[in-house]
Amino acid sequence: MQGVNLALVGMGVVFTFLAALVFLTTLMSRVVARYPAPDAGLETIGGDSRPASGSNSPEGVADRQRLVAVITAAIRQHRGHR
Amino acid sequence: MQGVNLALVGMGVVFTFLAALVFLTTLMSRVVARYPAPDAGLETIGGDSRPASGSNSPEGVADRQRLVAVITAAIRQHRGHR
Amino acid sequence: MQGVNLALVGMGVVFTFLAALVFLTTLMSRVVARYPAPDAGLETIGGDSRPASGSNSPEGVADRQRLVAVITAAIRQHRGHR
Amino acid sequence: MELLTELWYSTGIYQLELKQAAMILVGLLLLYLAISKKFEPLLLVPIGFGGILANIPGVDIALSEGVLAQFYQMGLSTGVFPLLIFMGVGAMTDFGPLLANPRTLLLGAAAQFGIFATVLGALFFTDLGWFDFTLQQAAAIGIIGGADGPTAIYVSGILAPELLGPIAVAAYSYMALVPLIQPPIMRMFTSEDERRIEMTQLRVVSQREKIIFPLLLLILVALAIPSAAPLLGMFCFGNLMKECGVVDRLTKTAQNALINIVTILLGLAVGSRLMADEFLVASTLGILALGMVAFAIGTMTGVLMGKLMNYLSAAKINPLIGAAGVSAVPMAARVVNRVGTEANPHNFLLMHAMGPNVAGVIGSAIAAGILIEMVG
Amino acid sequence: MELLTELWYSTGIYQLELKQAAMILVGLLLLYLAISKKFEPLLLVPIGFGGILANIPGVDIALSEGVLAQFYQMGLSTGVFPLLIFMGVGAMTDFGPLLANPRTLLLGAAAQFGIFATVLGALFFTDLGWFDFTLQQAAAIGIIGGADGPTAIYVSGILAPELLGPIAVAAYSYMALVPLIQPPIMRMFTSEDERRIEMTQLRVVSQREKIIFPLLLLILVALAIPSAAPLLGMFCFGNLMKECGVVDRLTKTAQNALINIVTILLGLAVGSRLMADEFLVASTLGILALGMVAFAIGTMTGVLMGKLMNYLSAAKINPLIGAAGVSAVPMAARVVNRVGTEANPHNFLLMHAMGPNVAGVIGSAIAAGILIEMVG
Amino acid sequence: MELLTELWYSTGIYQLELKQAAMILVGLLLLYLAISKKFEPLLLVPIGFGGILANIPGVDIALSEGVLAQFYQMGLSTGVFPLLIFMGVGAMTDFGPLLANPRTLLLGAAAQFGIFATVLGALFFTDLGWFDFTLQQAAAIGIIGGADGPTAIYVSGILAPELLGPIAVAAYSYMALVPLIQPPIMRMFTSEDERRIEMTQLRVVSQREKIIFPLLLLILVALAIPSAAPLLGMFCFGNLMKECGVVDRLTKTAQNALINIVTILLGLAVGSRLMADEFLVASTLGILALGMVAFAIGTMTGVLMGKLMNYLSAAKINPLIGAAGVSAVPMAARVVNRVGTEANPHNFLLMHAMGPNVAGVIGSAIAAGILIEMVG
Ligand code: NA
Ligand code: NA
Ligand code: NA
Repeated sequence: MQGVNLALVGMGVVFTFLAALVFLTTLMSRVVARYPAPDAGLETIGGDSRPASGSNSPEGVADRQRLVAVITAAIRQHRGHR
Repeated sequence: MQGVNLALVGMGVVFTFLAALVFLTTLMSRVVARYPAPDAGLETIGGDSRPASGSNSPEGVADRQRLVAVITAAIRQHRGHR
Repeated sequence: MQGVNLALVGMGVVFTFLAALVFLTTLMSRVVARYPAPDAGLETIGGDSRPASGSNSPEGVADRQRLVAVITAAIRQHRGHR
Repeated sequence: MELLTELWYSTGIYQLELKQAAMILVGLLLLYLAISKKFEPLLLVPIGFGGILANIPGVDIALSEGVLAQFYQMGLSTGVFPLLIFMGVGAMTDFGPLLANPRTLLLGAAAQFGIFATVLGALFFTDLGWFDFTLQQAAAIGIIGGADGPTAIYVSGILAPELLGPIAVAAYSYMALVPLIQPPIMRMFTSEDERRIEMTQLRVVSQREKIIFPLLLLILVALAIPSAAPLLGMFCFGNLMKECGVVDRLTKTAQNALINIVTILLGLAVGSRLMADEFLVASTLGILALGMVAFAIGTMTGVLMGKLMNYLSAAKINPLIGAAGVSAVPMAARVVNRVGTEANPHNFLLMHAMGPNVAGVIGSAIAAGILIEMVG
Repeated sequence: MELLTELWYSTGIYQLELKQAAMILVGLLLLYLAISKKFEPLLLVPIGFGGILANIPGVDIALSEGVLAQFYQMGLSTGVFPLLIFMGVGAMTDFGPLLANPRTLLLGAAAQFGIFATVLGALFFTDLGWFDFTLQQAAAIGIIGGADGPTAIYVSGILAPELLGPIAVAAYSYMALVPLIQPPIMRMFTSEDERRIEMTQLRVVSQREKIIFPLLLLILVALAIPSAAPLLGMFCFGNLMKECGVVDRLTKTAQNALINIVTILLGLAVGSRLMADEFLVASTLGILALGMVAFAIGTMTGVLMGKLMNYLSAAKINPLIGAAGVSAVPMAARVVNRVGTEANPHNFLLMHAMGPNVAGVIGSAIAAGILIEMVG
Repeated sequence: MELLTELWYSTGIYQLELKQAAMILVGLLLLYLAISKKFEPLLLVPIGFGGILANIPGVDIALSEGVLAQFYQMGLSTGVFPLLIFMGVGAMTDFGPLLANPRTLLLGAAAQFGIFATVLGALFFTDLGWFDFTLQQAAAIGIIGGADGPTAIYVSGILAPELLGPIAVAAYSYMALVPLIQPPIMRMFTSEDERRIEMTQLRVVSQREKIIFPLLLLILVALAIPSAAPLLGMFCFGNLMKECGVVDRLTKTAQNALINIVTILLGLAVGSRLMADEFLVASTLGILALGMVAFAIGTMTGVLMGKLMNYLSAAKINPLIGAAGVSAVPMAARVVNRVGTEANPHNFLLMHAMGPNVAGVIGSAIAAGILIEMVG
């Protein structure tokens, strides 16, 4: 009896909580969309925008991008020369 | 007297233990050699097979090798152009 | 009253201590300058000689310098080719 | 001579009891599964090794002043270790997919039915006289169905520390078995057509949404279910550190050195609960059986909820993604993706399954809070 | 039905008191300042988040066996966390500029007048009957003027643990506000001509001087003011590890994993002192006001000392660098550089300001030692 | 005026006793050896610095609630720090050379005679009335001959905590002196011809052997000498993490952040035992003398065993590698290589010496277990 109560109340609370979270999250996203950030350049895609590890500092990212660009160029050259 | 007992028993146990370990290790190596692993590509040489520090993940290694290859190529080109 | 004492004594001690430190530091620097180190190659400039983070081992530094040289060369080439 | 006799009495081989030998074999089995079969190795290597250490006769490693006993006192009986791991997990979690499609939170709710069904099952077994679980113990066993290691360890540390060993082993083993347990159930409750459903690409999520979400979740938990606040609070803290972008050096440490150190210590401390006297009891079998049932039921209710949402909603929802609601991040989401690709090679459900997957983490932490509140 | 009533009683919304709600808003405000305004985010993100957790009703997070209470017991009531952070700061500090121009140590002394003036101010307010600060509390408040987080936390942990929350918040907030607080004061007490003064380039400093300096400082502290030895000892230890060049792996860990782990735990532990009952009291306003005064006075006396030294010395000294003597490393030195460049675009004062800047760290640790000795 | 007198009484210079001044000089000497002479700097920098801190008069750093006293309580009186370091050492150890030539384990056994001879020596000195060592103290002193820092600290923490300071200093100093202590002894007991012996290249060792070996060792220890299981258990755990290849993130943390953090704390905690009252006693001289003897005897018996094995075995064995059996990893193996190359420029003994070298770690842990069992 105690167990059945626990299960009913428990599932009820879990559902209610997550339903409330759906509502609030949707609301929050709308509010955020209505008042865009001053620096809109930070928008990111649904997937993970930043690697879970590794330096995320702006310089780090820029450095990495530059490195990747350089290496890509080097590879292309390298292939072209063969 | 107590000390002499301690020294005799102590050295006896140390030797016996390590002699047993020699025996069991030799036995273990033979058994392992008899039943080779399904993926025999993992065999490594007597020295250390992996650096003590640094990323050991396969991708990490591959990345590094690729980077080294690219840089080597870049150096070669660079020298050729001078 | 207690507070005024505290403030007077406190500032007095802080000043005395740091003045003593000025004296001893100056003295220390002179003594060090008089007896140069056997390996004088380690002298460094007033600013920070080593980056606060990152590998400081000689190999690490050399590696990094080599990497930078290679990448710089690659960039120069890359620009030249465009 | 007398000295040699005493020495012989001090050996492990003289003092070894059969059940300790059995538990050492269990430890070796866990290591085998972890290393050869890749069963959650990050946890099962330390747990298995700790289990062997805990059963060495004639020396206190897991008892009194032994080093594993100290790790246990330091981090498990206090709850600190699972909470720090939860912080690290938060710092590695991306709520992007969930924010792009918040309704998938409901899938993470449905899958928690496994938890409560298992609590009922444990109490039913007790009624039948097969086992003798208290309400606290039944609740701790149920949380295995949350498919979330730190949550299970945290809850059983509070409600039933005497069962912590078998519960942790069951939780991590079944998480590792997700690729075997889930697919048959997923196929049983979905039609081929449903499994073929392709879902529309997720919308772009802004960084500001990602920063606000953990705070929103924290406030909601604080207002509704405070007993879930330690768990979800630390989780949201880790996530906020990651998303806010101004404390990257702390985030990196939380994701690496800190979580790794705590994982090693927590694993060994959990292993210390695999002492023969505590583990080799009938209830362990009950826990292993019930844990399996919990996973199965959670998978089922998640999929059924997916079907219902697909039926009710305008946008198509592939019911398979409901199975990811049990959590077991990211394994369950990968399983969903694989089963989906089998039915339709153009189906890429991974990102869609990540939403319910992290929702399952939230859901089981909420369920944990309720259980602690109602029976603790 | 009864169960539902009980459940309702267990919610946060039922138990929430107004002052707790207010403190949750304070926590959110701190997070906003840290994330959007970049106010010392490494500390204020954990402190702000910890402040929210500490005010969740119906669950013990910051009290009794709660996780934040455990962090507090572990590291703040023992002094271990601020000392480990000080070690890490030492391992990141370069005494080179100070060694190139040791006289700048006197600027770091002068700026500590802010500390003692504030102690006087707090006692004066008490005499007026506005507040009711004990001598210990006044001393702990004064140390905010040291503009050094770990020192402030260490001292108030010893002298006035009941004020630790507001003192830490004030210390870190005002450090973040240095770019706003200091420039007007700097301009007020210097002429345009003085601000234009260019300083000669610093001499080369040898590695041996850098190795010997922390030991010299340690011995001097040991002989003169032992009560400052725990703080300056750990600081010198970190610096010696960095400069000696033979323990690089320890230095790297002290600069990264160790200081980051301790920062997370210390920030959360400080946050646990933002409980409504402790924070929402009149004295908090007094602390915030006095802390601001302390910063202002320290800046002023530093600049005035700079003027005096410029007047007395043969080599030209730009009095602006005296403002860096409050510490707030490296923010205050950057502010000096910016104000100097405004007056004279060819003026690069950054390196010259780093000397008084780190001297300020030493100066406030010495002041802390005296306060602990005389009123502890 | 009275205030100034009180202030003067509070200075270190007023309170400093001669013996404290002497110990501060000892601390500076250790730092000099560590930094300029590269004597085991990773340990001797923290130990030396901690020793200075422990002897500052008028402030409790190494006593009561002082920070070093807390580190000591936390990690040394519990044994946790040396065990975690041993885990990290295990995670950095490669058993490959030992597995390629398991007979070299016997060299690691022979070199432990230095331990037991030193125990006898300490008891003999006591019989002579020169010193007054108990059996426990004699055993703790003997373990210096194990040439393994964490083992020595662990054992003396259990058997004779009052001698921990001098024992740790002796252990690390003599390890640093291995390049000076060993070569004369090695040359004395070998002929030029023996030193010239070249050894055949080591066979290939499979990953599976490397994974199974730590488990084999653990089980054997558990069955034979349980009291050595905490030390060797943690060592084998670290090694298994490294070799199993599925927990690389834990291995990396055990090899870096974790071992570095613990090294810093352990070094400072050991330094706290260099308090004048404990260190400046006659027995310290005895410990230093006996420790030196222990190293010398261990080197000798290792070399003699090497000669015996070379005589008995079909495959040639260069007796020099026996000297590596004292452990002092990897210094002793490098010394062997250098002495071997002197005699024969084509001789590369490094890999061959690594086998006895790590065998020496196992051997001294076993010896430690026996001592704890028999006199603990
Ligand atoms: Na879950
Ligand atoms: Na300061
Ligand atoms: Na040894």
